[in-house]
Amino acid sequence: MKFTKLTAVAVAASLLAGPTVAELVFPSLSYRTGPYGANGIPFADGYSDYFTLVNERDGGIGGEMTKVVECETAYNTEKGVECYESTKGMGALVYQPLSTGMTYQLIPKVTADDIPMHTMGYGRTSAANGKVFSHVFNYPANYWNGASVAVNHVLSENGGDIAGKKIALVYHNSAYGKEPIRTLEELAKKHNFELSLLAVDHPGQEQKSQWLQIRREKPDYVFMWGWGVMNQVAIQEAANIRFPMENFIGIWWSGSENDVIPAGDAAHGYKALNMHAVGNNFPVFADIQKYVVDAGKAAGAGDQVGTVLYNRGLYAAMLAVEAAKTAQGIHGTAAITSSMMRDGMEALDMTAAKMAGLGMAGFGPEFTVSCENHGGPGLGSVTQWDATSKSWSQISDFAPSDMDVIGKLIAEDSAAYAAENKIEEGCK
Amino acid sequence: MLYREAGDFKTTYAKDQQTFPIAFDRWGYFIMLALAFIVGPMIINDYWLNAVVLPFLIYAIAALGLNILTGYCGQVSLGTGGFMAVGAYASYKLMTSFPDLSIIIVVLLSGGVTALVGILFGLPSLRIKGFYLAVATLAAQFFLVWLFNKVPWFYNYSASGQISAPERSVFGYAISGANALPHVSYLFCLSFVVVLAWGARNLTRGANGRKWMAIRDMDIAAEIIGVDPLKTKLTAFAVSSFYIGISGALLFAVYLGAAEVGEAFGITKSFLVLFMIIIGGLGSIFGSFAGAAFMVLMPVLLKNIFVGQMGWPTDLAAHMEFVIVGGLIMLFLILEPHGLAALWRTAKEKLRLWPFPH
Amino acid sequence: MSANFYYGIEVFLNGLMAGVMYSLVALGFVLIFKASGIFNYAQGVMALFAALCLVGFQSGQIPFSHVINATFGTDIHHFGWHMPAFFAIILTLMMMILFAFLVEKFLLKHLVNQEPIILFMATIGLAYFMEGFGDLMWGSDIKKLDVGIPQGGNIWLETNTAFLGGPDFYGFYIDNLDIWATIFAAILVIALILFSQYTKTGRALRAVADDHQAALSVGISLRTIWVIVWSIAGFVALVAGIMWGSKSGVQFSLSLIALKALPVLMLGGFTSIPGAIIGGLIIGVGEKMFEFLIGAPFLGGATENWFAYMLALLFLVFRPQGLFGEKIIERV
Amino acid sequence: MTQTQTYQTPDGRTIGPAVMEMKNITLRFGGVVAIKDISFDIREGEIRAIIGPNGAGKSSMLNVMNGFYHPQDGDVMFHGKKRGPMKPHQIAKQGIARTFQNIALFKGMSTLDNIMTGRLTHMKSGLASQMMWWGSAQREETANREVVEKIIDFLEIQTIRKTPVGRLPYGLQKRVELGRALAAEPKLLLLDEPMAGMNVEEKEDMSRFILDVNDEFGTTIALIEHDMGVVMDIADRVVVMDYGKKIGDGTPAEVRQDQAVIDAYLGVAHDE
Repeated sequence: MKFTKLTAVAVAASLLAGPTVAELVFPSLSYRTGPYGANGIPFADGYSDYFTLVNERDGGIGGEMTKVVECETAYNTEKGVECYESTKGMGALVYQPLSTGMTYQLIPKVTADDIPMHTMGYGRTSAANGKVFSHVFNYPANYWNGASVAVNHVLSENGGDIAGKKIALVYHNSAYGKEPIRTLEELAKKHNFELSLLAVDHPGQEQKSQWLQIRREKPDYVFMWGWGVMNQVAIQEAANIRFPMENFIGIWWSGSENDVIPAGDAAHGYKALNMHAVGNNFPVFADIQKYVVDAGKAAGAGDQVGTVLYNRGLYAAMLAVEAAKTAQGIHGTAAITSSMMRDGMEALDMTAAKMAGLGMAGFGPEFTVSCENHGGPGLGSVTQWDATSKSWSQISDFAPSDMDVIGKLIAEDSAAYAAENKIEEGCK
Repeated sequence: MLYREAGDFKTTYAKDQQTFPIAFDRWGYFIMLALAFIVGPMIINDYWLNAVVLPFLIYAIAALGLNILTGYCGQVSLGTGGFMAVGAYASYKLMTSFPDLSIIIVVLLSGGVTALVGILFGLPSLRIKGFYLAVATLAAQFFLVWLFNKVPWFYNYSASGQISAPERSVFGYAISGANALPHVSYLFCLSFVVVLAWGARNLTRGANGRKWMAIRDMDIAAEIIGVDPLKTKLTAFAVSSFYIGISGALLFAVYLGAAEVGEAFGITKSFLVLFMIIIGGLGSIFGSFAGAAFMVLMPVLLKNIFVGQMGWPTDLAAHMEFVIVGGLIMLFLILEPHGLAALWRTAKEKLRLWPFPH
Repeated sequence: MSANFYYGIEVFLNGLMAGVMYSLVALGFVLIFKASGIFNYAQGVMALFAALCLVGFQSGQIPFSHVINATFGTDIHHFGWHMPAFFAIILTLMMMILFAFLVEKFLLKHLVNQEPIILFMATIGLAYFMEGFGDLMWGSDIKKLDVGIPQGGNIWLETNTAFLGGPDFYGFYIDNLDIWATIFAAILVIALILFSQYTKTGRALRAVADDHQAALSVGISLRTIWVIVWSIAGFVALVAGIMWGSKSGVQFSLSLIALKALPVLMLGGFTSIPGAIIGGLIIGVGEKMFEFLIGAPFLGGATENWFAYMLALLFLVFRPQGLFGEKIIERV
Repeated sequence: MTQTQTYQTPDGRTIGPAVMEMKNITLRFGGVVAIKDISFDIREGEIRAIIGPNGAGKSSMLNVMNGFYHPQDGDVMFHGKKRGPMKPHQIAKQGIARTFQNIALFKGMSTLDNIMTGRLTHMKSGLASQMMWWGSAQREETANREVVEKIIDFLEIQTIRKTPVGRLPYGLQKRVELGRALAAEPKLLLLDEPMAGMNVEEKEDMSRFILDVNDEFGTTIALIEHDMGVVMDIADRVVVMDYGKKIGDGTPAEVRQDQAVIDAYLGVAHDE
């Protein structure tokens, strides 16, 4: 076994022009092609640009240079496996698989290989329970938080009372799209609003039926768990039936420039959730311009800087770097291993001061991670699209979600997983 | 003369009917098997096993299945993805509801279940033919995917429709779940491949194979000389689905470990497997393997060349992959319309004369 | 009459409209299959490619800029002009004709007299190639397509029919885009019919469709015919691309609209232009009504995809020759 | 003229009772009448020819005999039993084999495999045993292979055993098709224009084979030809059809005398 492991490293390294051992390797399982490529590009750019920045500006993390190994998955789980296998031997510190499907199949693998995985705003929600999912982290917020944040936003708009209101959920008819349903049903009971579910089949270019139904039923609010082409079509159709855009709220994967621009002015006022800041008026962007883009070291064309998904990639990278620093602190060595990285992530503490120090004050919520809670506090914000200035703006600060509802669900689901796979809960 | 047929006479019909009438082929085959089983696990590393060899083996089974239906019986099907899904979900339900059931039994049963579903969706083939049937099988594809997505019972009511394979083992070695050893899973799949390929070969060279090919070549004449079209076509659908179901079960349980129906068993799967058998060669066991190898290996190789060696941006590399794979497919068809299997045959013709070209 | 009854009618109307959109895609398949017996898997990708070119020309994007930038480290993206839709369309048409020519020269020419399955496979290869090529040429980001076709519910119709169904009926909703699609489809079909009836090439086309050998024997060059047919199919693809593109923006997924056309083909037959239209309408109405009456209320929705195929399947089981084919008498 | 008692032919073959009787067969396609109220019988061991100009309805008659077409009126009796509504493949299993006017071989398969398909009605082994190539399956395969090899020797096509039939010349393909029909060891063998499009030698070969088949295996044969020539020499009895009607029936000698026949062929000739 040992022998083959070594050859694995050797071969993989030779295959992908492997790094010198001293570097901190952050694989990026990006998808710049395929049906969702348009969304994958900015995230991947942001993710690797931040590491480039760290190298150029700070000379790496605690003196250790970072290296981003990018591997194209085209959002296809089988390519994902190939990418994981080809990169894990290279001293990968943390995986960011960017696909719920891949997350599910990597959960057992990373646990066995002792490599942490960060699924930010996607993946298996119940992984928030670190006592079961020791190597999986999904801070700062997950889908169920998202659902609750959306409801809270509606509550705040209606003075805390939405009894008898109608809320429709338009969702991508897949595992991802079905995630919020349980939570929303619970919340519907709690706040007794009326919930109606409209499934849209992949890829979702034809949504006439769903939007005619919405036009008939006249819900007060429409939530959307959409992905890819479904988003653009949904927003266009909503505009077509003249549904009030400010009552149309999408999850963070339905809230990028890509989703609203094709609809043009019609999309004005459309809202989407987010777990980090939008726009590029943060000091860090000046650095990126200076050290990365102008230096011609940008991962992409550089035209994505400041877009929602670019920022998400940036944010994910920043959290990874901070976790790495924490890990270095804990273990007193700069050259950390994946297992040390896991400890770092579990002990991560994002304070306002830290973010300010990075020129990213208020870029994301304040939160701390613990073994019991890999999911963070589940804070989320609401952003709104301005079609005239073609920009998103954050219209609420990072608000908490209804954890006493969600916590219960997380406990249930993780317990089920633990039972199915004979894991006894506990902290390392 | 490296490769010789001459002076290789048969004294009994039984001998003449064997799979490799030519001694050279026969020994080559046995040596290959030995290598695959004994040397393979030693030299192949985890990366190649998990990322390339496992999918190759599993898709080879699917290709065998589809080739039986399309290549031998002439019924073009685009329902492969759906049938693989049946296999996968059957195995998941079996694994979770009977934890003590041996994984081997589970896989075989999954194949059986798929066979039944296959027969059901094979019924229209009696009246619908050619491309119309191909499109008709898409009904199976879309319906099955929708069903597994819609009915929570299939994924044990988990919050998201994902199914994850629990750990199961053979002779104490885990072949699914977190602690599965690549080499064990490899041998596990390899055994299935060998047995199933051998079975396919026997089926296609015997009475059944002739029935299938008769239907393929001229269904009316076949019926008049006493071939029951319905029975024959349904047998083809059943056997083919059995193979495809097994590959689906292995894909889920051994290779992916977790799956979501729309994502893992979507329409693209159906096309992928169809590409495999057409590139490899319709109506050829070897072709099924060649095609699977081509479709699995080619992207990985190209990626490693472009990204690994030439250091291109991954997206350009991926686009280039499409261009090249597409180009190659067209090139092959122009050079040899009947697939890699036919190319191989011509190569052998040449080899027979080597090193003395006339 | 209750509001629901009128909503039923509304769904029916929208079904018709959706059907037209499907027919637009199906037409391309039919044209090529009729003239060359090729089941052109690449039709969807052609629509995507056409739309990509259109947008590219319109916004003055520099082709292959990504590749150039990657290889030479340059940073070029746009010519900096904005081309009027009309010229862009003309340019795109030329592209499609060039494409047809190249396909014939480098692919079909070498595959004359091959079995259908081989030709089908060739178009699969072509589809792969075009997917990658299109992305290399124009990049894989989502682009807004706007050639000035109005979108959104038709207010006139809405306000003037609102009185029908009482208070909770808001009048018939029909998307202007769909109305335009219908008009274009109508023009397209009429043009095609006129072309095939009254022009020499058109008659040649039909001759080839009826009997290759005969056509060849009277000296019609199959190769020119193929170029022409593929060009026309390219044009149809462009129209489909524009219609679907303005719904969803131009992106990879546009190539998936082909899947929406297949049940239409089963129903209408691979060789009949009217079949493509009627089939499209039946599928459109069928799937929308099913979703409205049964799918959404009882089956949890999203039934359209498979229902379209089931509908076509059932239809074929009872009438294997399709909508417009004659009864097949088998002989030996 | 349907005699029931067996009798000896001049060349010493025994002609038994009727194997198949056609009773007042009428077949229509839509409005077109292909066969109009025709009756005749085929007796065990004889060579029965059905002749007539093109479009006389001969092939349709053959298709009725092996159940590919179902007549609107009339009965088909096989071994004295009235035949109910049956599918062609069931009828084949009853022991009726045939060849086709324009060859219907299985292009993708070798000569050997094509002829082996003729044995399918005799092979019973199950899927499982075939999959494992064990016991019954392999025994069956070998046994039937022996039968087929006899036929191959009989038809003198040993050299093309493994050749894909697509590559064979027309004459040989006809022979292979005959082989495929013989392989079924039929009680009644139907030949649809076995000599159509052949040159003189090929025709002579073919008629020799037909006679030998009838001689050595005692196979009852019904064959269709549109030119009288060769047929008259090999047939025991001849049915003459024209425009879907039976215009003559009897020994070649009798038929040659028949005025209606002469008209149909020589006299008031109509374009073929």
